[in-house]
Amino acid sequence: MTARPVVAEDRAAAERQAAGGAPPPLGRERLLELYYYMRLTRSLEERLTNLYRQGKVIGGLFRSLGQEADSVGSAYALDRAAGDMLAPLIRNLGSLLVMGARPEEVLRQYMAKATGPTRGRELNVHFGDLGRGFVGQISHLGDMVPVMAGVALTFRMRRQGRVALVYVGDGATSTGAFHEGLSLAAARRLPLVVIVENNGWAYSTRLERQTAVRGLAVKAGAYGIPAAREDGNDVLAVFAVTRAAVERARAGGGPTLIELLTYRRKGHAEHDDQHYVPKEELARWEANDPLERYARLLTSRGWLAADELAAADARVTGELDRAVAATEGDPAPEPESALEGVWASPARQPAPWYREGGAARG
Amino acid sequence: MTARPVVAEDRAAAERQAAGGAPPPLGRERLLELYYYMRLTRSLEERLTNLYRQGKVIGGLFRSLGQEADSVGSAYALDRAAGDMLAPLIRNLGSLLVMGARPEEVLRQYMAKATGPTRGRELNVHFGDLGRGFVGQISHLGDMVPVMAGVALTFRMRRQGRVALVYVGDGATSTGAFHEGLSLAAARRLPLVVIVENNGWAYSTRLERQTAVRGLAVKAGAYGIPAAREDGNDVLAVFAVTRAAVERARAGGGPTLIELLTYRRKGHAEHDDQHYVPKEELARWEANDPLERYARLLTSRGWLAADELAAADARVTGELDRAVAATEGDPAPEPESALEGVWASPARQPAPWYREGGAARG
Amino acid sequence: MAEVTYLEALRQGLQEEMRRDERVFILGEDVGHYGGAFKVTDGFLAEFGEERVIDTPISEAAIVGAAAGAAHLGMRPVAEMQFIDFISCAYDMLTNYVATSRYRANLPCPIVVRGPAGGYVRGGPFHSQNPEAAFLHTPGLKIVCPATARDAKGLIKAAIRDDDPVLFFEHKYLYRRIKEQLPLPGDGDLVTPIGQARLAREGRDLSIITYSAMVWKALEAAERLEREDGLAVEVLDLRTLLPMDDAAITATVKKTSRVMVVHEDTRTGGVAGEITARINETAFEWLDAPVLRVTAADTPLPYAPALEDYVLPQTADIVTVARKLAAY
Amino acid sequence: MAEVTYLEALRQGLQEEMRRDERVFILGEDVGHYGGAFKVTDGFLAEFGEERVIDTPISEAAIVGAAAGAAHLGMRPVAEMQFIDFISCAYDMLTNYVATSRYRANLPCPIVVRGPAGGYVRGGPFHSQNPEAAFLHTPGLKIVCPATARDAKGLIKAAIRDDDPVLFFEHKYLYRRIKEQLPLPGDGDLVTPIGQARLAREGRDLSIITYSAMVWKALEAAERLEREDGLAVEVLDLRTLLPMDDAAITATVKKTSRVMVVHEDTRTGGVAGEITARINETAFEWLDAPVLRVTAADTPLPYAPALEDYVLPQTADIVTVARKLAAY
Ligand SMILES: Cc1ncc(C[n+]2csc(CCOP(=O)(O)OP(=O)(O)O)c2C)c(N)n1
Ligand SMILES: Cc1ncc(C[n+]2csc(CCOP(=O)(O)OP(=O)(O)O)c2C)c(N)n1
Ligand SMILES: [Mg+2]
Ligand SMILES: [Mg+2]
Repeated sequence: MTARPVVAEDRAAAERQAAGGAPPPLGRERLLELYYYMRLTRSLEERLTNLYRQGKVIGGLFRSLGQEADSVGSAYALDRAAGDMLAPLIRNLGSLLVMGARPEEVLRQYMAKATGPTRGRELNVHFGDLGRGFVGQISHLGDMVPVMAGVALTFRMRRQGRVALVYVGDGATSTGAFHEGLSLAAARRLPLVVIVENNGWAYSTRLERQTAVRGLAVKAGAYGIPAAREDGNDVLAVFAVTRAAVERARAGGGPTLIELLTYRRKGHAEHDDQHYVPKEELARWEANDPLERYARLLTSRGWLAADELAAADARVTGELDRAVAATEGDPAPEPESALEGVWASPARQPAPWYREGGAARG
Repeated sequence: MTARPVVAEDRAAAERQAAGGAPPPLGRERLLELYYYMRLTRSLEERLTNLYRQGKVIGGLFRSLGQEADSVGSAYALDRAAGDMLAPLIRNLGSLLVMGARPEEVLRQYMAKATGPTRGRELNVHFGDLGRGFVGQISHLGDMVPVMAGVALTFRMRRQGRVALVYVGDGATSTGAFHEGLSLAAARRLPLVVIVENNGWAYSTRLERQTAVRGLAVKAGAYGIPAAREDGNDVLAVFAVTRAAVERARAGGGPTLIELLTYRRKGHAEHDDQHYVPKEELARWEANDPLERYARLLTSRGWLAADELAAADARVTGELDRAVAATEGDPAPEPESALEGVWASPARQPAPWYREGGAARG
Repeated sequence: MAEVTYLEALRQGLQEEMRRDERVFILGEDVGHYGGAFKVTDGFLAEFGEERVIDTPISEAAIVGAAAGAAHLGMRPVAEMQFIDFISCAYDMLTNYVATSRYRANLPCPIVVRGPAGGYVRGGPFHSQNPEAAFLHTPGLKIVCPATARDAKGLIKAAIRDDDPVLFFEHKYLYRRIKEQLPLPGDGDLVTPIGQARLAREGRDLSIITYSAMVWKALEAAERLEREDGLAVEVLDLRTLLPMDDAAITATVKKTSRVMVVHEDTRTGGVAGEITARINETAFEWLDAPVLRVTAADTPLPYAPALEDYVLPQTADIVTVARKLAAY
Repeated sequence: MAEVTYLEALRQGLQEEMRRDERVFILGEDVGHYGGAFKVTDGFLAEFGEERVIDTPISEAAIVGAAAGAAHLGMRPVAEMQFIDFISCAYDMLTNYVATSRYRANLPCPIVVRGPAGGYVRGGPFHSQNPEAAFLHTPGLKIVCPATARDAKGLIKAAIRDDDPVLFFEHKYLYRRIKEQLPLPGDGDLVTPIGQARLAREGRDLSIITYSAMVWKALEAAERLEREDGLAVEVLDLRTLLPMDDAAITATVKKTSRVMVVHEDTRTGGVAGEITARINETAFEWLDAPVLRVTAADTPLPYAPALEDYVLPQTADIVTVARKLAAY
């Protein structure tokens, strides 16, 4: 597939729908909250880009520019009060924020601060908090699918009516772990929602070089579970399609695979100049920006006023100003803290004898 | 699924077709050859069972009773002269025989003889011969799919017009290796035919506990490749469906997934008493014996005479008498031969110093 | 007290923990309706039901991954590998996801992954493996290898209660060959602490450090050496490989000053190397002889009895090496 | 002659082999259109075409398995792991299928699996691993870890020509930091034999046995020890870990009688254990001191610079241990 035709259609459909004068699908407050999270995601990443250029972000920086609707809309469909949980990927900053991760945590994490959620041990959005309902991912693609199947299995064993959600990229659907995890979840009808973010690329590899299928929703058929395919740049559509799958899972209907069509507008990571991406393709997707689309929809339908959005923007700016100010000067972790917590017991590794009396330098 | 309904239908269809008075789909010689291989497979396994009871088969014994049509018919669809290749599974003795493996080799292998194809290193049908077009499998289910994708890739790179075929059980379709291998083959349209032998069970686990899908042919959709589903106990149908897939692959049409419906009439291995299998199910499938069905078809249609089949039976008996006699007394491998050929270079491992002057005993 | 096999002891341990703690559940291939390829969980489905004894698809990565997800939420999953050789299919999940989860994300991951390991049973290269060395190298995992019926029971119970992920390698040659008098189920709580070696036999002339099935070969060799050479051989059964009981290792080295390490696994890169390095670092001055190894030869494990017996370590090998060590 | 980086040397080696032998082809994630995450195969697609430079789906097991199938038929596949950390996903395929194929089925399997390993680059726990110890334990594989630009080129060429499967672990810290004068491409055939260590520095007072990026830290330490302590330190760069160059190891032990092993990988179960055991077995009587190890601490590798630097071995550690050894 080239990303264009499908999304163009979907977009047209969304705009037709908008023009139809339908009443707001969610209350004003929640419409605004969705907007707020999308804006927060984008602006936080922009701050991170600045910090990256200043050398304050230590490792790589992964952007979700243009995918904010997909992350925010899907996570927003979970019932946090009920204890639903998700496992994000590298580009699901928006999902984490919806689940309650704070910009300070993300900033500290990227800057490898002692005060960050992993105390400098892991990078970027690789962190979790069971209390708030998100599980820390690892880099190995696909592995979170079996793990979240286990989370869903536990929900079911305990008859808790909770739902687990996991993200995979188009690229990661080729992994064995994705297959094994989804296969297990489907065989046992576990309350698991799998979001396949089809953003057209896996690093530099286009979808059509990864697979012979045109869209990824068809993969659901191999597991005997329902599928959906949705415009990932339409936050309300993402919300609706995910909410339906979440409620089906909660009701005992088993897993759903949802393909969200979106686009990775930056390189794989900040160092990647995307020379392999056709300029027109980028331009087309820039014109389909999910945040702008949503703002336009909200104001053109009269669901929210422009100054309400501006106020949300200002709120984000203020929060991020404070968050950056509050974290930039935080301390790096103490070297010897690296020895703690490999096992529950023993709780601490002994320091190498040749390090006694302090860390080696150089 | 329970194995009954589908196969009953298929069987009825096959018999309808037979009754239609169609001319023989293959020449008499090849019809007889198919019969010969099925009989050879069954009788060889019966000999192995005897040897197993006498303690001469060292490890486990895996039977393909009732699945001979599936193995023989599918392998027979390859063009050996063109250099087509296959990778068998534990229950594909019939496929190996079709490719030219000799009963002596199989007997020596099961009895761990020095004269066997792996010189006592590997068990049962775990052996290969590139010259005759079969690749030695390992136990880890699914792994042969990527390997045969690589074989198919090579055929394509060399523009050789050769085709690779690989078997997986219903159980093995859950493995990550199956998914990754098929996904790669499909993405590159490699000349690979995947035979899924749905024999109702993976060890003690019924298909419906392994997966939420009713049949396994639907899995092809996930890879964007064509599928077929066939009565695995009808050797001519198996031949025809495989031949079509092989020729599509040869013509550049990429992989096909073929689900063959059959049934494992013995336990997983000889030690397994199948207590978990409903007796009626076994009886039903006994009545659907592929060898008897084929014999009935051949004679009732007048394609071959009963005495021609009896002659083939006698040929098999004679060959197996000679094969057993020729191999039973073969020597066990020399202990120190275990040290050879781990690497091409060094070609031999040094003996442990404490073994110099001979093998340790006790 | 009653005489039970290694396998029965293991069964009892699992069963007692499942009765004691409803967070404990079992998943794996054919563990339910069949009761496991070796019948370790025979009857469990009837007692505990389908929710706690789960027959999974053939997918080791998913089995381990799902166990991890459940463990995060406070469950105590016990995953069976039908043969331990198939743990290789979950290698990524175990070393990258499971082993690191506490360290990198403060996520407890108290799972047990257990299954039949080891050779001497004509199982060929893929039903005889000893995978401990592949995981010894992974901080965050624990590795347990019981040699006795008592420890099979005591260690499986400890493993299930442990807050860390434990790989539990049973030896299939021992399943039905080893018997021991053990308290009746419910009669006391037999728990073997993880991380502690056991002195299987005391001696002052030389030490054999070993674990799993090799403990029995070492004991056999020790008896022969006593009978034929008048040597008093100490046998240390490590029981846990990770974390390793350095104190027990150092103590036996200091006591005998002559040490050999015996394991069934292949030689190069095997566990004996690590033990040798630790002895070098902590008790070099006590050594009167080099630390010597008796191990499998460096080959895949062949199937034919003559080959398998040649590749695997035998009692006679231990005797030969012990004599050399004693004479050093 | 021209000055080339470690990465450029590797590129040249691959390129020369692809030009020399059309059976050589490359497969992996983003190796074609992107030229590889580190640009090792940049420009290869244009020169060799889509059939010989294959962008695969994200599926390490399939990449390695397909390479094996092609190798059986006489091809010479070179599979890239985008980061070597992802080789764990192909662990089963490598240890069970690839490593055993010659032994069990007389099937040659001459593949190369290569990729960037190692830390010191703030890559965190999943982009910094050193997986050699996980495979050292697998008879049938070869393991190569070049430290210099010359050997990056010479060993990749040898690996491709080798009739056995070779794991080729490049060190990403060295990619652009190490430069060396090498003959121009086409100007002679630079091939480094597999299985032979290299004396990176001669000395008579003590020996550092090491490989990959640690060679450079060892050399740095050696210079400092010469300058500050007047010690003549020998540095042995193993280059190949499997099969190991026992002759070179024994020779340096006999020469200096004081030995340390340095590796970047974690300590327990690491390669140093094996080396220590071999030295014990072959040259114990030559030792004047215990074999000591400098390695990473036993933790997943953390991301923050202060943590990473603390966990990984540093030049100062090597100096400290060398002094202890010299004074022993
Ligand atoms: C098992 C595995 N192999 C390789 C990688 C290296 N890698 C990281 S991201 C990536 C591309 C992912 O593409 P996709 O799944 O589409 O996610 P996207 O980046 O587009 O969100 C690759 C190959 C990895 N992380 N894990
Ligand atoms: C990766 C892996 N896991 C587990 C096993 C153990 N095992 C051997 S055969 C088998 C059942 C296979 O069922 P299926 O694929 O349907 O083949 P069948 O025996 O029915 O022909 C299992 C679980 C294995 N060989 N490989
Ligand atoms: Mg993508
Ligand atoms: Mg089956």
